[in-house]
Amino acid sequence: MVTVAQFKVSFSRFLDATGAVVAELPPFAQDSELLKDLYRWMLLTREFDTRAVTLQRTGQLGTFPSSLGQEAVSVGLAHAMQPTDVFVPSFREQGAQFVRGVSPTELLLYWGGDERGSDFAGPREDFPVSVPVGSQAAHAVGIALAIKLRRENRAVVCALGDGATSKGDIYEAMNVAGAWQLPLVFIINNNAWAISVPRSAQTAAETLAQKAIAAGFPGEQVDGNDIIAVRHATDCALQQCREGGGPQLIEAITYRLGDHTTADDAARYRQEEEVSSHWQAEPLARLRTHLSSAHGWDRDQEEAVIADCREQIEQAVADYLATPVQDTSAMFDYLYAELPAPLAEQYQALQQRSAQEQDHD
Amino acid sequence: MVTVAQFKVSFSRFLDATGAVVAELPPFAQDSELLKDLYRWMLLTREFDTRAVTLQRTGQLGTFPSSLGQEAVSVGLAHAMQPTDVFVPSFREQGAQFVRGVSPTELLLYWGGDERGSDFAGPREDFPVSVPVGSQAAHAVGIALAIKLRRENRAVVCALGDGATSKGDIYEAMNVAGAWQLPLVFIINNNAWAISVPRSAQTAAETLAQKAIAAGFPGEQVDGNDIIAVRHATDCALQQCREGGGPQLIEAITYRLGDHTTADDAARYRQEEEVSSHWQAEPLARLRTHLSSAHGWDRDQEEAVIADCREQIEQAVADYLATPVQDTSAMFDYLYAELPAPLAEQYQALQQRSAQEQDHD
Amino acid sequence: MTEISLLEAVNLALGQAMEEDAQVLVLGEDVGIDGGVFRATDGLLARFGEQRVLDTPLAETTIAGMSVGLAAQGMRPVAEIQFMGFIYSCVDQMINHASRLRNRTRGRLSCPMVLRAPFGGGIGAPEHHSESMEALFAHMPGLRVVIPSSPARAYGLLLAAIRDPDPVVFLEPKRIYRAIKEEVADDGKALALDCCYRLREGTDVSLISWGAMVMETLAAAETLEANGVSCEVIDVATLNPLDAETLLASVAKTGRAVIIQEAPRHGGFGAQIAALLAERGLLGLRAPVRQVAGYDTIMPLPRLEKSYMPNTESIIAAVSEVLEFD
Amino acid sequence: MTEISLLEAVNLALGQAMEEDAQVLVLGEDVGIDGGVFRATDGLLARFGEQRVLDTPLAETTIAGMSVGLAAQGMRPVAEIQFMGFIYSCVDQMINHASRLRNRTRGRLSCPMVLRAPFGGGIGAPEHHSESMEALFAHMPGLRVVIPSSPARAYGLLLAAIRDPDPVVFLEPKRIYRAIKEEVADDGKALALDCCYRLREGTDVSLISWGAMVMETLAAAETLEANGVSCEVIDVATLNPLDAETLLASVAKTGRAVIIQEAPRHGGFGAQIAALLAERGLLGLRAPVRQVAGYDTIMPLPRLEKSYMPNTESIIAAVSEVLEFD
Ligand SMILES: Cc1ncc(C[n+]2csc(CCOP(=O)(O)OP(=O)(O)O)c2C)c(N)n1
Ligand SMILES: Cc1ncc(C[n+]2csc(CCOP(=O)(O)OP(=O)(O)O)c2C)c(N)n1
Ligand SMILES: [Mg+2]
Ligand SMILES: [Mg+2]
Repeated sequence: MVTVAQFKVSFSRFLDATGAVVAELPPFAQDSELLKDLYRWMLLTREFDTRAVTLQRTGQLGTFPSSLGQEAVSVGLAHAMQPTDVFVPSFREQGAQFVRGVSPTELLLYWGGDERGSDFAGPREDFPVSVPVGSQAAHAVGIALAIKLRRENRAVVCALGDGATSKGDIYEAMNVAGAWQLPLVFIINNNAWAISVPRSAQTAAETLAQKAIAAGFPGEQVDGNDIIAVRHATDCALQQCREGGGPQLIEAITYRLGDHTTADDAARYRQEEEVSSHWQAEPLARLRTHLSSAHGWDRDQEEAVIADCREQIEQAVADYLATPVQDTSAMFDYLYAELPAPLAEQYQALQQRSAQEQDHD
Repeated sequence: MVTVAQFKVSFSRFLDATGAVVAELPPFAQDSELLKDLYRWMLLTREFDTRAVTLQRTGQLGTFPSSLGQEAVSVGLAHAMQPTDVFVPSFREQGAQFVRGVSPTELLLYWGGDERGSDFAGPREDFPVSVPVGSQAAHAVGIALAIKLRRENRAVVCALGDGATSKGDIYEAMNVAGAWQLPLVFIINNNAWAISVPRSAQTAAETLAQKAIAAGFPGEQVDGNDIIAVRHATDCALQQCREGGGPQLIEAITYRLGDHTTADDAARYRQEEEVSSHWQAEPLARLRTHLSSAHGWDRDQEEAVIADCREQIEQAVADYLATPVQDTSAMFDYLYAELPAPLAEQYQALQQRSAQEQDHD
Repeated sequence: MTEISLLEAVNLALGQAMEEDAQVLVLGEDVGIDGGVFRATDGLLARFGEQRVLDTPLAETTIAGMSVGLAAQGMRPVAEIQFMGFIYSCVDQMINHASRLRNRTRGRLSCPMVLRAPFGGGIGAPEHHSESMEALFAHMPGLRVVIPSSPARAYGLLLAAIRDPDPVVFLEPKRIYRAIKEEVADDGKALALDCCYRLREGTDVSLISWGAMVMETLAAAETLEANGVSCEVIDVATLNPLDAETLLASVAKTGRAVIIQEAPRHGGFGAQIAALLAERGLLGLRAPVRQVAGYDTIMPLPRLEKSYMPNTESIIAAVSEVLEFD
Repeated sequence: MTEISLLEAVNLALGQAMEEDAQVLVLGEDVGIDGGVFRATDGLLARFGEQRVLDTPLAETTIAGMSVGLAAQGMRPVAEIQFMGFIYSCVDQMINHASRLRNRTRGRLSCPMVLRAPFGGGIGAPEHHSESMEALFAHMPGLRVVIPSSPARAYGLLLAAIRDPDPVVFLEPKRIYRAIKEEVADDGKALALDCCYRLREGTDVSLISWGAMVMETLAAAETLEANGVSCEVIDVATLNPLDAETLLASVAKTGRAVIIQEAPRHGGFGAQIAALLAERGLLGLRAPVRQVAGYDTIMPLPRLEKSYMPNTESIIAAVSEVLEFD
């Protein structure tokens, strides 16, 4: 019996749960402005999530998946990307989407039930939210393949949840990405739960990072509540990709502090104590502590940025609520590049029906 | 950065390509009769494959996938199983199927285009051939789950090809098997090719054994042309399973010496030299050499067993060719447990049509 | 006997089936402690334990495929797919294996499994959560496709589906999961499969529907009755095999048919019923067949959802049209 | 100009499309050095190189899904699925993504991909290699479903499919891959999509078919002509969107329709055409619509395959039946 292959999975963290620096910081983390920018994006995301949940509770938004507690993963990964890179999200990456340039209004429109919310004015090549869990990974492969075939100096980041790692789609896509050494970073936002199913029930694998071993490329773990760790790992992975090093996998360990979505009641399946213990490790307080101790962050700055984020969100909410519903014909306007003749009749019927219904109103 | 998980993949072999013993043999390999039995099954499989290809070439059989060169994997894995275990094959495991008690006549019927070939008289619980690559792994999970839920002392063996490891279905099933610690052994019959796609193009993974790491259970490599290694690894894996040790993965490295199927022409995509070099490592000669040097195997015994296998195959061929075509009504007889009333009309129409066509003949 | 909803009836039938047959087990995502995202399996874990109520990893292909394996072993898996929008990963297993295991082994192995999924629109659900793709499964020989449209039929048909020795795709109209309540006896009585249910007798026109659209159809029939139009309403209930005789008899009597489905029109299951009438009921037709159906476009997100769905008005309009012929 | 087979026409169109547009690439299992198991991509690797002809790992879901990603990037992937029996792993990507990428992003992203697959029976292929499940895709809004039935139509329709800005499922009747040869100009001329092709004019009955059954239908028409029955033969060719007008006009003229498909009857695409006639062509029908179709059972293995397939005799019998009405 000889050993023919060996693998290991490493874990990294720079700030521990108390905000103390526990490893030598990467260069970008010396930059106060950058760290404050990270903080601001996380705060914006949290304010957005809070507001979105309220909107849903008051009947002004559809089912919504808050990312409460996971802001560091989402913001960190996107902050490491270049504008020309392409982001392929799951459905709980609003933080990343904001950093990428998707507007809060757009996301409210989307979760409010309006397709225009996926017509991002900013990152035109980014994919919209992927509701069928795991199905987005293959898209990321296709985009990365296009980039590679065209010899462009860009890369793709694909986000997925811990539950998604059980889908064959994810493995298949990772395997192809490995076989073809595509410029593609997979980031597992491991928030410990897939609705009511805990991470431990999802797989016998000790880490999710080791999923990459099956696909023939490296996987690593980071503390997903430490935004410096997330951003640094993504930085390095993207650089590897750009240098032709092939795909990389990052498992960012965080925790879903909220319900799965507004349609969920997590109290049915997890203990309040578990949740409160994880509040001790949440990412905003952690970075704030570090900012206070190392970058002169004070109460005034804190209050100013909170006010600023709230204002931005309120403006977005106002814009969202003021957006009139699309014309019903929009149902057909984007089905094909041009409406095929055989559908003209239905199109007319729809318009007629809409006209009648408007008359009745 | 701390290391949080480590893995390794080992490789084992007892007989090298020349038939020399290179590691301490497991106990069963001291048993002359057992080794001769293994040899006989491999020979039978080879004779069958040869004959089946001839039948196809002469229009007496459908498309057929020879297992030439892979007999040790197939025979070895099944030989380690208990009759009460359940085998879930791919489509190129005739050796295993024979050992399990499927008759050559049945397999000829199947590949000759007659469903009765999957109505095995012998292993009633074994699954039939799986043509959609990789789809069988989930069945194996279900069977193993039934076994586990019923606390039975048996296990399941699921065979798949190297190409199949790229299918998400396989990973998904492995992951569930791992999560639930099912009594299930996956055996990858790595014959180096998936039609025209070489193993190296299928994945960046250095070994296929490491696919198990993603699913959280052990994977190992064996020399698939060394039937002692295959049988031993399967023995151990099955024992682990029976003791509640959860699933195991074995990658058996062999080589497809023939075309993919009778419909394929491998000369289009691989070099004759590659094939001939692999003839040096093929499993029958290897075991024969060992039998000769260590177990007094001689020419008489060799000729006798060849004659015996040929006779058995010829009898099977004769039985196959003599089997009348099913009544056309068979098309409906097994569709549901009972023919639903709404289908009665079609059933009658079919019988009428058949009667008419018979009249015309 | 209290009145229960369709959802509660599903839960009741599952409990009854598990009680009466130890081989029945329930599996799927979040079916355990959470009781299913709609609560269809609520309480089953507490009642039957972890050996019979299995929370699976997030893996639809394997959920379907392992059900085939379980069923081949004589168990009776009832698998839940959380929403029909995620059932497509099961298509391969259903068409290539579940539907044909008995046939391809000439009866040696069989596949008594049920694949349950909520389907359809009308509840303002997120993207990919509101489609109606029953026609895909109705075209797969060897499967049964069953859709209840009332609590009582949910109970009786689900029991029948679980007891049936062959694979059944059981689609639940989630829009009416809680919309209607009626008394349902937990008497273990299954309803017949391969059978359409006549919900209302009438003489002027046959309204043929299934799933959530049955409620709209009944409402339309009510209104039409008030206007002197006598509607016969039929709940198709079992899409495959299909009880053609009941449909043909009804249309032979009324001479007019309006078929109502939520799914896109093109190649939908409504077309199968219209085809049946064109082939075997033509001579009795006094007017063209009319289909009221979803548009041949992507199900819109909630803000436009209502404009997509057929409703009472569109049914009444279609009935008026077919009544113009004489 | 030499005569070429349908298979060669597919190959010719692929070459032409790759020549004219650098964004076109071919991907799939064994499409490279092997040229595809049927040789549809033969020679393309040598001609266009590894950057444009990609042998993929054995992963149908990803083949479809990465095509969506490639297409969103403005490339024009033409993906081959080796046999239709293995296309079901693509269903999720096709229905949940490919068909709606443009719609769900309000035109920001689009999906100009083609998914090719050989389908249908009659060549004595192994299990799972002979089914005809075109109806599944025809019911998915946002896709185009195209089926050629001659070398010339294969060439023109495949070119059209590749140039089309939206996703197309292109199903090739493998039974007639090599059965017919005809002259096809490699002139880069695409045929119209959303268009049925009238192959033969006639006055007594409309025979409507697609795929390999078109050959049987033409043969039946020939025989019937000799017996004084004038048949109009229409190749549907594009199942979605469907050119209803051509079909309706033909049946309005002949008053009789026989629809011929190889797929199982129940919920098949033939039902959609019969439904069309029942809804919009009823008043012109002088006889019930007849479908000649596969049985509603699993496609048998080769030894019984012939008894399953509709053939010239069954078409002629159906035509005789509809002619009895007057
Ligand atoms: C293929 C698929 N199956 C099921 C669902 C329903 N569902 C939505 S989210 C979810 C859990 C996802 O868990 P994870 O990947 O960990 O992401 P998280 O929700 O934690 O962000 C499930 C089961 C879905 N959207 N898609
Ligand atoms: C899902 C699926 N895709 C494609 C095919 C066509 N096909 C048959 S065998 C094969 C290659 C299989 O390779 P491997 O798993 O290595 O098994 P081997 O043929 O070498 O025994 C392919 C692509 C299939 N049968 N099923
Ligand atoms: Mg999660
Ligand atoms: Mg192989």
